[in-house]
Amino acid sequence: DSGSKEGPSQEEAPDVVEGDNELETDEGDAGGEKTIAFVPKQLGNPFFVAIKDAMEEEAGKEGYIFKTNAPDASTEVDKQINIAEAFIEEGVDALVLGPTDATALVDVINSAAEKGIAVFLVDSGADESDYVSYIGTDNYEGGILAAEWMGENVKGQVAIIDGFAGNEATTQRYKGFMDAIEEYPDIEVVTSDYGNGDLSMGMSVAENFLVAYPDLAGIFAVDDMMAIGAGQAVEAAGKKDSVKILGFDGQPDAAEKILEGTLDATIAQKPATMGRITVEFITAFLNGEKVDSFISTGCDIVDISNAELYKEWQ
Amino acid sequence: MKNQDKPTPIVEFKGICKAFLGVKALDNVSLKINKGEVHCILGENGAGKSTLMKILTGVYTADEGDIFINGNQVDICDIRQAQELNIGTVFQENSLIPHLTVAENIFLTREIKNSIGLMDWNSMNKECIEWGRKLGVNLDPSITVNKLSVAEQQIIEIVKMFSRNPHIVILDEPTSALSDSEIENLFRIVKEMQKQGVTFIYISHRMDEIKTIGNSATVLRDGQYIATIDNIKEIETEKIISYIVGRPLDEQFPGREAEIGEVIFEVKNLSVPKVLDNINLQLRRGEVLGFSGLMGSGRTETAKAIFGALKRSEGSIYMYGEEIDIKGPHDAIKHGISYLPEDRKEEGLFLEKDISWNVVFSSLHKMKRTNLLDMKEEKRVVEKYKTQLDIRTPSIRQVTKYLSGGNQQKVVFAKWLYAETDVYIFDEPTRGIDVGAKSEIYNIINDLVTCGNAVIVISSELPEILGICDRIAVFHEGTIATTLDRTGATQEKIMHYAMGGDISG
Amino acid sequence: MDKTAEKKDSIFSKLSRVSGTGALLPLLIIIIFLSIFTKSFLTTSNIMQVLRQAAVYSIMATGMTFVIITGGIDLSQGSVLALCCVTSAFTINSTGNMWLGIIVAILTGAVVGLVNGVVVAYIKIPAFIMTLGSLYVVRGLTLYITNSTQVAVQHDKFKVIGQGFLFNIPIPVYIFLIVGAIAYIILEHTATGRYIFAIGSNEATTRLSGVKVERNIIKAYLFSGICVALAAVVYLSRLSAAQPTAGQSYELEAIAAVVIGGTSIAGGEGGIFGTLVGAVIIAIIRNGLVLLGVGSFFTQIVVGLIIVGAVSLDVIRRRLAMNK
Amino acid sequence: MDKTAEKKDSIFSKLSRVSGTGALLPLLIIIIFLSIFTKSFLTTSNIMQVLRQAAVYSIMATGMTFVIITGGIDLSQGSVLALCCVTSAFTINSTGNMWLGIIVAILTGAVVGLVNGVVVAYIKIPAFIMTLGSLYVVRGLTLYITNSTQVAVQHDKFKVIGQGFLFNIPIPVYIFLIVGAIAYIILEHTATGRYIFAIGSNEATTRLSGVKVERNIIKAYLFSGICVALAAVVYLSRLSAAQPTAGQSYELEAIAAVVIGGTSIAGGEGGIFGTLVGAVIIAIIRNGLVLLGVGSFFTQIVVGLIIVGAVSLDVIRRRLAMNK
Ligand SMILES: Nc1ncnc2c1ncn2[C@@H]1O[C@H](COP(=O)(O)OP(=O)(O)OP(=O)(O)O)[C@@H](O)[C@H]1O
Ligand SMILES: Nc1ncnc2c1ncn2[C@@H]1O[C@H](COP(=O)(O)OP(=O)(O)OP(=O)(O)O)[C@@H](O)[C@H]1O
Ligand SMILES: [Mg+2]
Ligand SMILES: [Mg+2]
Repeated sequence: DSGSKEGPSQEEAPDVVEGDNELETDEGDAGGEKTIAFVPKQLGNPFFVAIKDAMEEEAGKEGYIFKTNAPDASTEVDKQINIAEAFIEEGVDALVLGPTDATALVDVINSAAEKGIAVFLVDSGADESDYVSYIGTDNYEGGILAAEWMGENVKGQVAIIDGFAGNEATTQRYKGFMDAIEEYPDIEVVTSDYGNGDLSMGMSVAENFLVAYPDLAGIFAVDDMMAIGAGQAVEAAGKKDSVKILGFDGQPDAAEKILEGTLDATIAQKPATMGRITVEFITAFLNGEKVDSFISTGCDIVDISNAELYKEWQ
Repeated sequence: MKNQDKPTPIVEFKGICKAFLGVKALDNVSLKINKGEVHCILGENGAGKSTLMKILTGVYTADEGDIFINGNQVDICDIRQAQELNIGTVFQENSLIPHLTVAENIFLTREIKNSIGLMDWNSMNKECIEWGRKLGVNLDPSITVNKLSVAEQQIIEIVKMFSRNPHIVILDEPTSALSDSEIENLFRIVKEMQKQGVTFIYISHRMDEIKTIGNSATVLRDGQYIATIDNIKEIETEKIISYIVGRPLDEQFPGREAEIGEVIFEVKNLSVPKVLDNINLQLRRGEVLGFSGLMGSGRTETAKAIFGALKRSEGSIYMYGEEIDIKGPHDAIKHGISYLPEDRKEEGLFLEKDISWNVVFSSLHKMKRTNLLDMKEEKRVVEKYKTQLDIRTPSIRQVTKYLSGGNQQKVVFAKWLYAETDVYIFDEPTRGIDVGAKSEIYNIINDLVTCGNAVIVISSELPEILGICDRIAVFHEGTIATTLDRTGATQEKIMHYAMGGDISG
Repeated sequence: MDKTAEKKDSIFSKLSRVSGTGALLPLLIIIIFLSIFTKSFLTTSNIMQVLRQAAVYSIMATGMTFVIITGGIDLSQGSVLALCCVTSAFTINSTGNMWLGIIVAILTGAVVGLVNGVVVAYIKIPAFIMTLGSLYVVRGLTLYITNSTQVAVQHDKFKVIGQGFLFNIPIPVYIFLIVGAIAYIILEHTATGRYIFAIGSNEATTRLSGVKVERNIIKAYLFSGICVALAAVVYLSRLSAAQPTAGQSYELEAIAAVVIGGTSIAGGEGGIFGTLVGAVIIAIIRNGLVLLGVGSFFTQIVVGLIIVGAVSLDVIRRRLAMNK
Repeated sequence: MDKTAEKKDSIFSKLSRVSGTGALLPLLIIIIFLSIFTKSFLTTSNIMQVLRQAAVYSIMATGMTFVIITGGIDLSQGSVLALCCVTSAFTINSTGNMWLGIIVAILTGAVVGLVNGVVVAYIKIPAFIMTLGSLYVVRGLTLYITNSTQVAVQHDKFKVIGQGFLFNIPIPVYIFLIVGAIAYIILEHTATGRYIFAIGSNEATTRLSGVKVERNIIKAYLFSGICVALAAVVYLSRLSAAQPTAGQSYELEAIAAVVIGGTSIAGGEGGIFGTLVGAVIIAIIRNGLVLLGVGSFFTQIVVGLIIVGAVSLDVIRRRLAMNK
């Protein structure tokens, strides 16, 4: 679906550039610095914090004022809109969103663009709207990658620990995995349950899986937190050798666990890269340069062979 | 005793039975009430009087038996049906809504509405004031009732009931919180309405009232019908009491031989802003000191201020000549002062807890072995008080809310007796208590002073004050107007000082 | 001159008797603070935005006020918000008729409210428990019927409800003022309102006065359900998409608005005016903290402190008034 | 023979007087149901697992029971769990001493409990409000000090607490039984316990009986904080990592366990035994529904229904007993 987004935003690009010019005169008058505001889904998740930290560091280097605020939970779509609206009201120069909902954020994106604010999306996309660029991972592709790893390394029964019910990103991973796993007749997906992105719940869910399916050969957790939990459950049950565990995100903690052997692999995203590229794009765009409307920062498979590299967010 | 040729009674109960948790509150009770009478229902605490009335008003449904109104059998399943039958009630328990105003309470469920269906406050307030005037009281219709004293609330309840123009009126101990003048007022209205053909069912433990207002009476004991008295004014009080308690009662105020000793307790310059002003008093070993006065004269406040339950702005308290520091009830108890509150349900008891729990509660340190409570000791102590105070209950594990008023009061007494303090303050100790239990309570008080303790009794019943106290402090608007000796005190003298008469008069 | 003084006094004392005026003080302090320390807070457009943001919470809180005044609580509000959004979105998408969507939302809210009310009133289990149960059941149901994916709404006019303006004032503001006004009239000027207060004040004596207690308890929960449905309509229209996970823990914000507004959590006391002020306070704080550039962790800390602070202020004020 | 009958009767009647036996019936029904319809439920290893999963909740719920019996509530528990995990993890990582970590966790829980208790007891704001405020403040603080990243614990022996076994029984099970037993003794066999019941039953009478009400309210919240800290130690040891977002809405589960166990949400009545049964019921349901292969949306629906069902059953049972 990334393809469909490219068209419209390129068409709208001239509009935004006009707005941009206005802003530059503003800046000239005030003689001050430019402001970047970042509104992720939430800041209770290290993944988003990694994006924020990278963005903040990069913005500092480039001399921007960097502001951030987020809803308490990624389900609070309206609060994210409220925060975005406050930043728009304040007249920031660039607004970076990690949309909690692809549809709901469209109007805010458009109204920001209307006021001449350059809108960038990171990590999650949005429906057709006037944003400049989307920098993220294709979660569906990531799911396919996960299925490929599973197909090549595991035979038999596989269970899935899903994220928060209704979460778009994890749902895409789930779908990608399910669609691609069909190709591997040796694998039977026997069950799935929600672990809400929580370490402890991931652990409990895995424990229950192990009882219900004694012959289980693999677990795919759609994020690393739950994968770490599942890894501990498997270790405690003494099934470390018979059950393979695959996570998603590429957290430093997960890399550690892979090195320790409690996790087998994870699909890494690159939040730090996302953050840095976003700031680079903002600078380019504000300088009147043209930027791509979609950049995939890509997914990698992390296993024992390359885990050392991922002890820092990539 | 019954007359066959009388007209059909306005209310008739036939074979009413009602049991709670195996306790037979009413056992095959039948009685008739004639139109236009004031019919008293008499009996000890727990005899089933209130229960019978609650069956008539649909609060409870009878297990067995029928009710007839004007000769027609009726089936009253809820209070609204009783209201439709023009039965008006003042319940024993307060039944006003604390956060609503006087007018809102009086007009609850029959609000006056304006043309677009909204509440018409003006009309309601006006009518409210009018009803108050009819009953001889000044009402502020827009004040919330939780700001009123118990007595004022009781009056509002009576106004509320009369304003519904009932044909049958049930008054369940309406005077327990009223002063003499207010009682007089109430009786005036009752007589007036009686002339208009209204029938009254009247419940009270005060014999003088029954003689004054009643025409006929029915006596219940232990849920059973005992007797009907057709003309109450002609029968001696002793006879009525013997029906009620099932035996002749020797003396209402038993005498005592307590030796009055040295001063053991003293209060100096006690003041609470806006409520109490410079209260001074002394209490001797073996003495019963009475607090008399009108409603709201500050007797309860004095007691609570001494006990540390009310913050005092000034004043010092001495025990055996030494000043003691009372910051809260725990200090008071530690120094040997106890206080039995006037509202036993709200301040004296844990209604949801059993007898045993309540009795030992203030003295848990006494039944500790190591750091844990000694349950055997608890049982022994409570059984002892059960026997000593004759608490009538199937078991000390009975939840106190299911006890009758008198027995509840005895539980609170047991709690403070077990605390074994030197000075006891009893606030309205016999409010709502039957004649039999009253004299038992007087006996408890006598025993206490005989053992060398000192007691303060707060009471609104003048005969009681005169009957049991050695000295009487008369309160007037937050001060002690005078202190009278038992020998020189009369009802008239007390009233004179209580109403603010000067010392010389 | 004397007379005018008297009149002023009586107006003032009348005003101070309206429940909820206690919350005006913290509101004022916060507004002054933000006006001084941020440049964009006191602009018309920002104020309008804040009011629009307050709409969803204040409509929910209006319903919550009824329930809390009866001495109950409605923990299911957040879940019901999501369910109403979803049923409404389905209806609009399948029929293309936004009015039908609104009606279905209201019916959904009413049904859950009715069930809550009937169980609380007749089985007499504590409201906290019943609505905690509904919180789980309704959320599970919502996830189940959507298979936990969001439902985008395809209807252009429907957006107007949440996003449109009338005379430069956002439409949600009208909606919350109208709902508030109706609730105020019901509570203060009808018999039902008095019964709702009476039940919270003392249920047993209310029954002894001949009030049909059960029926009025049910009415309060029904009203809460309907308010949530109206909030859901505004929410859905603003977002154009129904997420089955929407509204989680919004009941806590609604409760916070109610108590900041001076309604007693024990029932029997309170009012709508305070609730609206409370909802606006919360919205302003959230907005103000963004404008102040405070990070989102601090937002949580400050929101928590304000909840406790506002209620403490109210409690202390009353205690002082008592001692006067 | 007659005598034995009498004795049995008295044991039975004594047992039925222990608060919480009402919850044994639903527990039994659920166990029988699951034993019939799944093959793996009634295996030792599964039962042990369920008990271990119940540990964290039941320790929290034990503390919650104290607070609820005083007539209060502690909504901050979930947030405090996270804070305790984090402070403990920091301590263990920086000192390498697990005992120090445990002490710091307990101190953290105690401090928050103390603050909750002092404000509730002295300023007399409703517990619901105070702890709702703490919920936000503590969470914000936790996110702030961790910058919202998790803290992995580097300590091998520490793991034993949450993951180890003793005589084939998981260590967390011992912990929750010991905490439960201590709490039971405090509540039923000490003066403090009686005072806690008394405060929830009738605060005015309690005060007039010479009890220092404030001090005992504070004790209850303090105990709740300490229980949460102990739960946090188990939790942290089990996961070997402290997440700043841990424990969200765990307070609701704890409350659910308490009320399923027959403690009255209005205060004054209840007990620890029921709470432990309640926590086990919830853990069994979550486990059982997975074994049954039921989707997780249904888990929420079933948990909701069980909460309402268990309490309704209890209420109805009592009402029938009254009419007997
Ligand atoms: N709701 C109830 N549940 C259980 N027992 C009750 C209940 N109400 C009354 N009883 C019991 O029924 C009996 C009769 O009580 P009732 O209140 O009718 O007495 P009464 O004659 O009005 O006494 P008093 O003079 O103290 O008011 C008592 O033993 C009382 O304990
Ligand atoms: N909670 C309260 N709020 C406001 N006023 C009160 C309160 N309690 C008592 N008062 C007022 O204080 C005054 C004295 O109180 P109170 O009626 O208890 O005195 P009393 O002499 O003990 O009379 P009583 O016979 O009623 O016990 C009265 O005017 C009463 O209305
Ligand atoms: Mg009675
Ligand atoms: Mg008094």
